[in-house]
Amino acid sequence: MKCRQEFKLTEGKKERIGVYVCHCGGNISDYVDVKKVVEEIKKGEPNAIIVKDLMFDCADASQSEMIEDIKAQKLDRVVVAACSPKLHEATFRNMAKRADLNPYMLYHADIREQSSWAHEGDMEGATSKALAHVRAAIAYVKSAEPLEKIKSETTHSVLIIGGGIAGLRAAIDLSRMGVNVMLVERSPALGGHVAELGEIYPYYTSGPEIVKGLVDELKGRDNVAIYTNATVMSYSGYLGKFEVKVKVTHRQPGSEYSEITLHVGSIIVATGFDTYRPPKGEYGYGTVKGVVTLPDLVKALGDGSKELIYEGRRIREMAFIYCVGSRQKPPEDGGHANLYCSRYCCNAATSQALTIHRRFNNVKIYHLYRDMRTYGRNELMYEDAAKGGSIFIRFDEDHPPLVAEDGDRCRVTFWSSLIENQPVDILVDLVVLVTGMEPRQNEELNRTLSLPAGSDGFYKEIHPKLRPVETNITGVLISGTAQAPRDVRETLSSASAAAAKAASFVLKNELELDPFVAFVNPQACEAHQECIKECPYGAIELVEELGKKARVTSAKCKGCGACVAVCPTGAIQLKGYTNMEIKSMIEELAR
Amino acid sequence: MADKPIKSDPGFVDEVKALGGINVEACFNCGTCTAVCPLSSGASSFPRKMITYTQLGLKDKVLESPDLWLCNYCGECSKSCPREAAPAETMMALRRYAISQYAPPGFSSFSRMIYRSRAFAWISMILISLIPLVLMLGLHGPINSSSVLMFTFFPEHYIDYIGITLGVIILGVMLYGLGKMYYMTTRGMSGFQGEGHSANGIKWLQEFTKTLFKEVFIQKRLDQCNENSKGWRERLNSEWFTHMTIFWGFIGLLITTSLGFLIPSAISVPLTNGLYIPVTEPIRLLGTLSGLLLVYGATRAIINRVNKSEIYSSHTYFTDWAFLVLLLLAGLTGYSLEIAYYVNSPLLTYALLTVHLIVVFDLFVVAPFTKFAHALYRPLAIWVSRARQYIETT
Amino acid sequence: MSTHAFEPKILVFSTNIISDPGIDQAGMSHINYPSSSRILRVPCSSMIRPEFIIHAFESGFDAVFIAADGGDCPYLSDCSVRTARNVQRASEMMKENGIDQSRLRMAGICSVCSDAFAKGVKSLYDITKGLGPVRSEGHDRAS
Amino acid sequence: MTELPEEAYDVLVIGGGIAGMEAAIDLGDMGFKVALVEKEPTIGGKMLLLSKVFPTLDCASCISGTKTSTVSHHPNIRLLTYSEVAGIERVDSGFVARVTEKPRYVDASLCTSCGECEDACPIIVPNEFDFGLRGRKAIYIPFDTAVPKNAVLDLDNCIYCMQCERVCPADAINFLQVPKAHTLRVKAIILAVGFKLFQAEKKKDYHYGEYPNVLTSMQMDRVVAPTRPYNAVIRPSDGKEPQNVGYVLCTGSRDRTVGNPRCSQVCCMYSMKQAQLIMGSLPTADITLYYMDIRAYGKGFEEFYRQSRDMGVKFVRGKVGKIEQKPDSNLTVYYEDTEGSGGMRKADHDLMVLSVGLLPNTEVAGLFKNVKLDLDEIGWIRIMNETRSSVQTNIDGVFAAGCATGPKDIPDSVLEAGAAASQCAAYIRGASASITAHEVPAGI
Repeated sequence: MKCRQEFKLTEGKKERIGVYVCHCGGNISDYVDVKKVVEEIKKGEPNAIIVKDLMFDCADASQSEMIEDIKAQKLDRVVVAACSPKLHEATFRNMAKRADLNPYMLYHADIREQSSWAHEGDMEGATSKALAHVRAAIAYVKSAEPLEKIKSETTHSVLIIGGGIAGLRAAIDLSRMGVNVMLVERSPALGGHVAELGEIYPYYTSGPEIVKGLVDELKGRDNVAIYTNATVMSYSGYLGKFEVKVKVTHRQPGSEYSEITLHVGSIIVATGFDTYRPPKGEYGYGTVKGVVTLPDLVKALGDGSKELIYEGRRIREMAFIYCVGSRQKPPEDGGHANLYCSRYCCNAATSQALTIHRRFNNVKIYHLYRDMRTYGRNELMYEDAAKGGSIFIRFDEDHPPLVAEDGDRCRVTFWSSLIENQPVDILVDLVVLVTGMEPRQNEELNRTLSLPAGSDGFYKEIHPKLRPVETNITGVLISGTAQAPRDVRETLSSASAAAAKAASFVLKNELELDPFVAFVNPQACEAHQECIKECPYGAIELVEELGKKARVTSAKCKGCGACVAVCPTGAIQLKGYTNMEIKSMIEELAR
Repeated sequence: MADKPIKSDPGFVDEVKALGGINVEACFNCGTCTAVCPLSSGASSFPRKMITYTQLGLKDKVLESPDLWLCNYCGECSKSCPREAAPAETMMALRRYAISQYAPPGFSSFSRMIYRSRAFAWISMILISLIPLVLMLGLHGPINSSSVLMFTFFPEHYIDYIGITLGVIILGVMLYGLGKMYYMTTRGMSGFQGEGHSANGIKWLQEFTKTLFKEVFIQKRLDQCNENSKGWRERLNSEWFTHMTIFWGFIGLLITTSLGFLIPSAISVPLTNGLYIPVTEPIRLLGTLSGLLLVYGATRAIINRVNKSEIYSSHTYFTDWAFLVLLLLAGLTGYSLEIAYYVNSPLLTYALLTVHLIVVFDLFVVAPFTKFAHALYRPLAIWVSRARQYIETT
Repeated sequence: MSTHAFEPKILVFSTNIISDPGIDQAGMSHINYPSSSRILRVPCSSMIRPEFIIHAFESGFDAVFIAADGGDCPYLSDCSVRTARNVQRASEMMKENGIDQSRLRMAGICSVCSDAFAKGVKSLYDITKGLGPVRSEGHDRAS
Repeated sequence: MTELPEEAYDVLVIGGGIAGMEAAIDLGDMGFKVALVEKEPTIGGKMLLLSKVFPTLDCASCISGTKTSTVSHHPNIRLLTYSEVAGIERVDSGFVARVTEKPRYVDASLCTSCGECEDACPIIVPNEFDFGLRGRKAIYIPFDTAVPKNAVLDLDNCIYCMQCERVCPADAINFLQVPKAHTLRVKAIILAVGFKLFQAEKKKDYHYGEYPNVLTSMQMDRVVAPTRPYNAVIRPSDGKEPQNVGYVLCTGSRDRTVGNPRCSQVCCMYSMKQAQLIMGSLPTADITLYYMDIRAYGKGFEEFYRQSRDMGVKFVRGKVGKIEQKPDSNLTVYYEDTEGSGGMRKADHDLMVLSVGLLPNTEVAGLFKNVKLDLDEIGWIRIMNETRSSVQTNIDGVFAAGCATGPKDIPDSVLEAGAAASQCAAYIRGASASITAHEVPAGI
């Protein structure tokens, strides 16, 4: 990583500051005595070469005037006191650029939203506040350093971990964008769980067909490398430059495996989910004959026979029990419980019911559910299943159904609040437990990547709405069911979204990041390592060569400054918000 | 959960569907039907719970519930059902089911068959009609073609004998049904059967008379269904009014006919001579007016059904038609008979008499299995339901 | 200095993305709050060093208001926890220096939480007014 | 109408809501030139108007606010607000879109959003951004967090009193503005046209629009938002603080009587969210949700549902049959407590909120002139092959994201926008640039 940061030495030189106070056509000057502010600055600030009040700072003419001033007066620092920086900071930074002034040598002080408008009728108060803000801005630019966006070369390739539909979809997108893709799959075949599914409503297509469709799109693309039987061993580096070691097990006898090293700019984790396995005895699973899980049923439906037969038993009546392994009560005894809803199961179960109704005559299915969560248009599927011979009965968390053997059939006793919890017995040939999704048991990989997981055990994004595919490790992205339970379409969406983010990292050969990152003053650092503990992004490390000093990897730093607050010696600081800058601003604001 | 589990009958839904619960499976138990029902109250839950019972195959719960009969089939529920599950139809189908189940063993399957098979229904109607026809062909007296001698053609006491025999059978069937219904709807309810029964005797009687007056005589519940039509004009056009005309017309005719049986000397002697009864004679007048009401009501009801103007009449079964059509026919043939009699057209009179008697015969034979059955079951159900409420609140 | 003429100076730490827009919003809605407040923005409230807060009191501020990100922080989901911990540390330092700890307040201010901000600053203003200038406290005697 | 010279972009994004903004930013960040067209005078869509958003209860404007400002300052994004797409034609392998920019009668480059004009204007009309809960002037800044933050003059309601022109310190008012016709040549299109709310008037038994204290959920979201119209949680009829609020879930969803049998996906969650927010501002208030199934299916949703119950939000399983108004403007709801003993029940509330469902913006199909955009039975944009791609429409090079293809919550919309950006980029790159084979280690 080459950081093109240049520090100009400004010591000994006299700052040449331009200050522009805006009237905003009266919006400011009605309650802030702009003329007085200008006079006070002129009086008290000898380094302010130019102090002007303008009707509209943001007007084109005013900007041109500022550019002229900067060039003619060789101004090296500018303060603009106007409206909220949210509105025009970018405008004035651009102006500075056009005047060949480093845009970070400009400070935009707010004297409208936070002065004139906030203190109407209090001209004195508003004026003194505005004046303080302008003085603080001057103090800031005095100690400001020119900053450049951090530029970093990136490797033009992305590693995708997991060859299920999420991994495949992300690979297609990236490959078509011209990004090199390396896909690592642990098992011998691609497709993950979807490859095992039968017909999926409402798509009217089977799992293997879905996988084939995606694999076909990848075939013949010369910038994609797929490694099956491969696992990630270790990784190092940062956004733009990750180095990942992968162990590939060979199919041919002889050499058992080989280890390869991949260099990638970003990593997409698409490792999928595990199906919930009910413990022995949960709703008679493993103890009552004829109690199976939904995936078992799906496999049994795959053979295309005319009659529904399961392990020699002709099925005429069956019961689905929902929320097995999902929406469980919080464990009092600290035992294992999945509190979350697995999202896909209601839809998956009703879809299988529809398949059964369509393929076999006169099969009755009792659906014992807690809330039917056939969201969106899946509601139609629920309706169709009901009309096709499915009976839906709601049961309460506190009264789960009981499953027992009854001759060669199963007897299910349930209590439904819809009929005042009177117990009802139904005799069925098969009980299907609609099992949910669980986070993939993948300890080795989790140790290697050290990605944070949420309370539900799935990988955690930084923010579900702002940064939905990014993790605490900049450049490592998550997608698909590794992040949360999802259906096929939603999984494809999140995979493509991760691909977009990865592409934005690696498409350009050079990454541009905001310059507001942490840096360490080695003289002051005493290796307390508080900052390392504080940083959630792993951007800080202790470097032995420098004599045990902390060092920041700018590409990993997000610029929150959490490390700044905890450093006992003040050695670690944030560019653009240095301790010096802040302290001098505080002093001016207090005047 | 100490209760013994109820057994579910997985075939019940199909049975109800065959009886007209056209879309019962579509229901997702949201309760809108109950919420909009003008008659549902905190104590009686329908139609939603009835539908849930049906979906779950809990037929005994259905038969045990008097609530089934509280419904007046106004159609509000079907109009507002978000799944278009037509709850009103299911309620209707469940009543058909109940009628068949309350009937004595042999009649039970007969009634199920006439609901389920249109062909069977037609054939049985024809066969039933053959009985009076054969009887008339075999028993009729001399045919006087010069002047109308009705009771020479078919002696009145024959009519009485046949009528009484038929009446006893029908009454038996109905009493059986009522008894079974009473048994099913009240079992498990303390205070109805076994101990404490007699203790509430007077209260029961009070409730019974209340029921009789409110629900049978003025049919307050049905009027509630038309709660939006408060003006007299609307009332006259309402279902309630149609129903009242049919009801009172029928009762009126029942009374006149019964009086004819009970005091034959008062009427039959002058009748034998044909022309001696003046139209103003009270019983005669009652008969005429009742007939008018009946013809009016039946016609209106049929028009409603033909127009399918309202949801409540948009799904109609053979048995629904049968009762209405027979009612109308009975009325029309009755009046035609009188006209033929007055214009002194002997052959026409004899023919119309035959037809009239066949229609009336049919009407009585099928009564326990058609919509007429509700005339017996509904008041009982309302009474039981009131009594239940009383028990629950005390 | 007579106490009734005393105008407490309040330093407000705001954050670029979350609370500063909230404070802007107060101005836009013309909700008034004490004009003796001064606003200093940082990227995230978790970067505020306790030392900054002490420095504020040393420089003459009578109170410090931390307009924290709360749960909306774009950098850290546990931003409030970290900020609160730092504020706690600052509070302890204030105690050591003999500064009344009620001069320091932290509140989560979202990007449209103008009411909460104005109320928070006003009540801090009132409290500080009762306490008198910071220079009258032990801190001055200690230094 | 001023005809402007043709401009070329890589991608045209139609719709400046959260999905459109996200897609535009993603593409812009990848280096593509994007034109973003929004028909309202401001971007941010419906999300920007919301209070806090589930399941994390972060404030909507904190999230979409960063997006709106990114969009407005992004070097690769050309933003056209108050502009409507008049027609799109497929030309060669790309598209030519004609976009009409409506006159604001305010020079956006001069306007400083000071609000003087707004204060001077004598005309008050209902404010569409507050869903009619309060008024706005004929010349107005749509709302405080609007981007771009410029005044706009609604000529339909203007009486030409010229007060605004007189008071504007920047001389930005210009009555002589005319519509501008933009012609945009683009390689691909992303449709992010969002949704319409179900018109609650159609559910006659709930008497929305007739009873003052029956609100829609969108209005309620404004009432509880920090930028709320009344600056307090109060009910409209008499300004009283509601103490007993009821929510009718599935208003206009899962309901064949109004022609929408589908579930709207978000109503359960936003209703619970509002319940929690109301409890926050009115701790003594009772909140009851009348529901059929609680669809808390997303990440963290079930936990949110449990939290709502723990907070004391009442959940009654039963759809409300009808609402009646009492003389004191309180409301009686009729429902069946399907989990209780059954039977018709009545409950009194002083405020009822209808959790209205989401319906499609079907006009989008009419934008395409020489190609036909495929919609599904309800009118949402149909995705060609959902098991292959979640965003590809039936027209090559046209992608759809967010609620344009069906109701969706914000996290899903954001993800889908990212997906659309990704596949759009893949489409453009795959179509134009030849993919150079990079040296890759041998695979299978």
